[in-house]
Amino acid sequence: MATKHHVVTRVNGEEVEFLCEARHSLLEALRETLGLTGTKEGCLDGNCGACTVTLDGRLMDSCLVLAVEAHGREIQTIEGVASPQGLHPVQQAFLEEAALQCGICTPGFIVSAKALLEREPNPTEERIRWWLAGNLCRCTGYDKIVRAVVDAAARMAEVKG
Amino acid sequence: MAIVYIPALMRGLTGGAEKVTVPGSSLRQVIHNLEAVYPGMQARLLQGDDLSPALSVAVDGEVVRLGLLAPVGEQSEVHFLPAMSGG
Amino acid sequence: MNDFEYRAPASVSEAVALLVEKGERARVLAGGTDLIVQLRGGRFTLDRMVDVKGVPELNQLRYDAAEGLVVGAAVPCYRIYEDELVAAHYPALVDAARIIGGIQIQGRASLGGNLCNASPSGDSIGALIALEATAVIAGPGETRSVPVEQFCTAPGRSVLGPGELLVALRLPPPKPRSGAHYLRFIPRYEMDIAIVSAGVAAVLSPDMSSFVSARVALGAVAPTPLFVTEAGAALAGKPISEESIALAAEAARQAARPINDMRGTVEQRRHLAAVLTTRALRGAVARAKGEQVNGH
Amino acid sequence: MANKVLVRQEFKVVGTRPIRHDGTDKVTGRALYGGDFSLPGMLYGKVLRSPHAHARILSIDTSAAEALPGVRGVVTAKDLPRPEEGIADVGEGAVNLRFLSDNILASNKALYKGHAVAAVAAVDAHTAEAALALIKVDYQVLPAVVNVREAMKEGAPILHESLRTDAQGQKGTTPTNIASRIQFAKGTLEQGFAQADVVVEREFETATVHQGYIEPHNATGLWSSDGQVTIWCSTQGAFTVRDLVSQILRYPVSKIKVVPMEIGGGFGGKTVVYLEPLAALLSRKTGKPVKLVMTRTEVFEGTGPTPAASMKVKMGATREGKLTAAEASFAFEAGAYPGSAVGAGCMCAFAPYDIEHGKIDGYDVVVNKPKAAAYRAPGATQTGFAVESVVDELAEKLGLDPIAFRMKNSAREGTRRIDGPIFGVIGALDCLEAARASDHWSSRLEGPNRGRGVASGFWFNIGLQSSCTISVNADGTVNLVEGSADIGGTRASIAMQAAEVLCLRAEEVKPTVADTDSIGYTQVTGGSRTTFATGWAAYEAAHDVLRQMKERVAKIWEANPADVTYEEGVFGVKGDPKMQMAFRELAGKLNHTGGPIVGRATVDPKGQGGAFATHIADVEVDPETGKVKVLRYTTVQDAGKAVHPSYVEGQMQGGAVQGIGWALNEEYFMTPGGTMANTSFLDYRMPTTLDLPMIETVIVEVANPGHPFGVRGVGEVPIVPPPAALANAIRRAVGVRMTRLPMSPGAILKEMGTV
Repeated sequence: MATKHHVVTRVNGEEVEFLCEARHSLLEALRETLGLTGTKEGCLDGNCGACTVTLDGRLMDSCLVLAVEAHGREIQTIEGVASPQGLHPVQQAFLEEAALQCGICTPGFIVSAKALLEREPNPTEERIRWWLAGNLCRCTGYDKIVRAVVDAAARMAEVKG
Repeated sequence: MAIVYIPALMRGLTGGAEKVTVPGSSLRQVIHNLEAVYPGMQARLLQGDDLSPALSVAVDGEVVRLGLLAPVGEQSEVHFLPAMSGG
Repeated sequence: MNDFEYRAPASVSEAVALLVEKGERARVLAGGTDLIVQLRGGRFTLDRMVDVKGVPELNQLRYDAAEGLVVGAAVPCYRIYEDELVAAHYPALVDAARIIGGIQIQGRASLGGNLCNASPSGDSIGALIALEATAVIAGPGETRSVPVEQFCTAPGRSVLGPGELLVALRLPPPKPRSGAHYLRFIPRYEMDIAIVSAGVAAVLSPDMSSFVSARVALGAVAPTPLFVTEAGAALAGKPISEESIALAAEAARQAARPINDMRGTVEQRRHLAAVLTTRALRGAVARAKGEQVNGH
Repeated sequence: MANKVLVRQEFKVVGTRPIRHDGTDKVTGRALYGGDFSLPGMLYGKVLRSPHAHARILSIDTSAAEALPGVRGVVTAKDLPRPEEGIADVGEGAVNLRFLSDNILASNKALYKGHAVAAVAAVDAHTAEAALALIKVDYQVLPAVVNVREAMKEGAPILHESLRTDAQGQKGTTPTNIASRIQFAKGTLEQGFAQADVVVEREFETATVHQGYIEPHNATGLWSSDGQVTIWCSTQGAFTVRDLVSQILRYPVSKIKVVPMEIGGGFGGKTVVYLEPLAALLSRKTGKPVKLVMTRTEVFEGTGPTPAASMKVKMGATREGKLTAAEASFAFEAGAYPGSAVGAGCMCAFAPYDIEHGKIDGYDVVVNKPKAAAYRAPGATQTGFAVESVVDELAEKLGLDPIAFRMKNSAREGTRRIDGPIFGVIGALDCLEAARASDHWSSRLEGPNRGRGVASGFWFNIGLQSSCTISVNADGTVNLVEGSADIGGTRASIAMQAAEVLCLRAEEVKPTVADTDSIGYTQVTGGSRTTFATGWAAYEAAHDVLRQMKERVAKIWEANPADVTYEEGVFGVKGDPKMQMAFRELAGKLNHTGGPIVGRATVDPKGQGGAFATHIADVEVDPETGKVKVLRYTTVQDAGKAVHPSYVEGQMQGGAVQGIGWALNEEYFMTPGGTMANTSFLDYRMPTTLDLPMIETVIVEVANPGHPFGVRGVGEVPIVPPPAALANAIRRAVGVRMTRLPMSPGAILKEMGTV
């Protein structure tokens, strides 16, 4: 049997422990071990962004991170974006702008867009497109996604007052 | 009489005619009557007792899904087209 | 993918010891954006993965006007382009760091890893060569330095010997009246591999009318990133003009010895070598003159 | 950057933009896609695939794999029943059963690199993968043919010894790769060309491209001890999966239940089966549930892309700009087994135009590539690229405005197509008019190396079977159950049609996509049929609810059911304005006035109406690199009636962008030996956010008389115009006429004579 690593990490604000093999990706650990299937698998080589999460606040393709590397770190996934009070403005904007069709890329886009708006509250269209280039969507042609991010920025500005 | 448009590669059987008129109030009757006038046609259109699955039939411009049961009107146009699928 | 042993040393010596022990069967993990993909794709198997992100020397990013820049081998791209000093003094490095993958890759991929992957099209390598970077290598023997243009020896191969580890990249301080620019050509606008790339640095005369010297590096036109000394030589002492730039571009075209593959043809790559050299030189000159130039 | 809807008929719910019912689950990560599904004790499967494009399989030895600890079972083609030659009609046209079965697991020959040869179930995916390497397959490698023109030549390697050309029912006599030949002819071609003052004839090629859905194929199968089989998967059609699995495994449909999970894109590529029969077989063998998920490379190499095509088009027109004749020959790569979309491609090719004399030849040709599957308006994009390029060149030669030229020759109600039938009410001309009136067309495009192109496209749309039930809740809302996989918001567009009938808000109709045990037969989500046909089923089921509700009101009021009215959500009785009962009030009384009410409907409608689109593209070409930048893009399309305009726009934008990707950069880059060299999204270059401008939309509404709300399918036609629109724009930008897809930077440089 392969050696198992004991990983202690924080996922969406809560401490989590799991066992993994060295070859397991963070994506596998999230989906298979922790049951957090909101993070999607699209390509397994870092070219689609469907598995985007943040690791210590940085966007990552979780398929390109080893699960064992998560030890002592802080992970945020799509499951942690909404709060008991309701949807995050980015999520609400995606709904209202019809910025999703099949929805498989949507968690990745939302995690990426949220990270952008937390750093840059008022990005230009060009900046939004640059930031989201690592997330592929095959359904929408991106138009409504870009609009949703612009819309979400406005909503977040409003909340901040 | 229904007006039957003959698929281009079957026009050898109709002496080159693009369309022919035959009686019949269902597709089954139309094909049966077509065979009577232009022998060999049935073998090209049917597989066993049914319409060849490679074909679809349009009656008056609309693809019909009833196969040989499809009703054919007195002045109807009948077209045999390749079966189609969508994405 | 076969399982392997994962180790995360805290020092260079510990890392080297772990590498020496397993030889070819051990690999270094920094960002992993090439390594993990290759491993998963069955390109190779290994017994041990040595995660060097916990080694302080590999995480340093330090600029000093006298010493220049030290980039730890595991420093991810975003730290390069978010660093104000780097942006001010080494904009060509930022050109490269900004276009490696998308934002997710840039959160992890390092220039050191990009160099060790030794791909002919590695985006940071052309910029590093133009900027006269040297690779600082630790190993079982003496620590040694190798100019980046000598680092790659074949596709996927480098001068790193058994147990050796790339610790950092050292870039000399930019010379007065110098400018550098890195450009690549890709069919899309992001998330792509260079069909051809060009990294260029130029030093201008005090009156800004002629080239004192220039360094031109090309990517994806040979088995390794190519340092085109002929192009630099063609510019030395020449007036700053389209004619001079054309001479360098022609030298770049001549030096290119590309192949046909799914990304481009020989003819296209030779042509692009000249086009990109031209454009990168224009950008380098503009930067030397203090003008703003966009990355790509 | 406008999105316009040219509304002609208003409704209360239909035509509004409510939030989709499944939206919250999909923005929170809670929605369960096929890959997210798991069962206790589940095993993981992996598929061994042929490394050769064409090879005889001499033997397969699975013993070492079976002996690997953790491996629970291995299957090969020997585990599949051997079907007699037979044809199955699964609403997707003809499917030869033997071919179908062989594509699941190769029996005698591997016919493409990536062809499944064996499958393993093990305790985890890594073990299953390790086991693949232990399966010994003895191959006799054969010469491969991976190009349609080569495959048609005398002496080409033959894929199927038994294959004979079917020429509209007449079988050939010698082995061939040309599976079928079709022809359409109308009028007298010679006469038509004799009338022409200008004739343009050109040859075109398009590369193999993939649908590129982000979610890889997946399936989980459970073969229970009582013989019941359940399959959970991401599919465009649960009933189609049931039919195909039944036919491949020779197992009764009644013993197979298919549970459609959420689906992460399909575009036609998930209308067929790959892993589903394997999941069932492996589960039968191991007694455990088994899940398989493809890698991206497997998706590219082992699932159906869209055919590459080799095409020739000749068209003539008078000096005044009237098209007189059109002739075309279209040869499509079917992949390893017959059945490309060449028929549809032929029929769509000249459909936007009224042409008196025409002839179209089509060839369906097998090559050593994965069996082609449907991709959005299957066949129409290839032929549309060729025809719309020639139309553009004719306009150019005649010195006519490209939209005016198209309008002068536009198909309209009563136009007889070259394939024979006459068009009913269509919006071809309306789209051209709207394009001409658009902000985009009237804007000026200035600057060097810039050009504007226009192109039209047509797709038939399809009808087919759908079922729907609606049950009334005591609080006055309803639950709607249907069987159409929701890939892009169809729960909403279907529920809205029921809401319209019932005078409810969209939110008061709660839609569920059910499994094959729980709803009547429903065809695939494809062919732009779902909002049209399943929406129609919902409309009928809602009327069934209303009929029963009226009967109940009549019973309560002791009135004649025929006198009961329903307006604005309130039941009444003719001639007695005092008698009123709201829908919600009645809903609360159902259980003690005669029991619950469930409406039901099944439909198999014709009259789906065709869909036309016209696109306008502005590009700038970098003359030094050949790179095309799309500066501005507008799609104009006849939606009949846009039920949920946001999702209609989404279809238009997404389809256009897939077409842009197809046009500019996407291709299967094949080695001569038949290996796809670019099996990752890194080198299979689908458009990213940065490659595109906003995609402007103009929805035209020419009501389809064949649908209660005038709906036409919208999903497919938007992929048709982009390649030609961009080629025409590139022509105006830098003077070259691109006749091959993709129009990649290297190809443009070459055409410009730069390299």
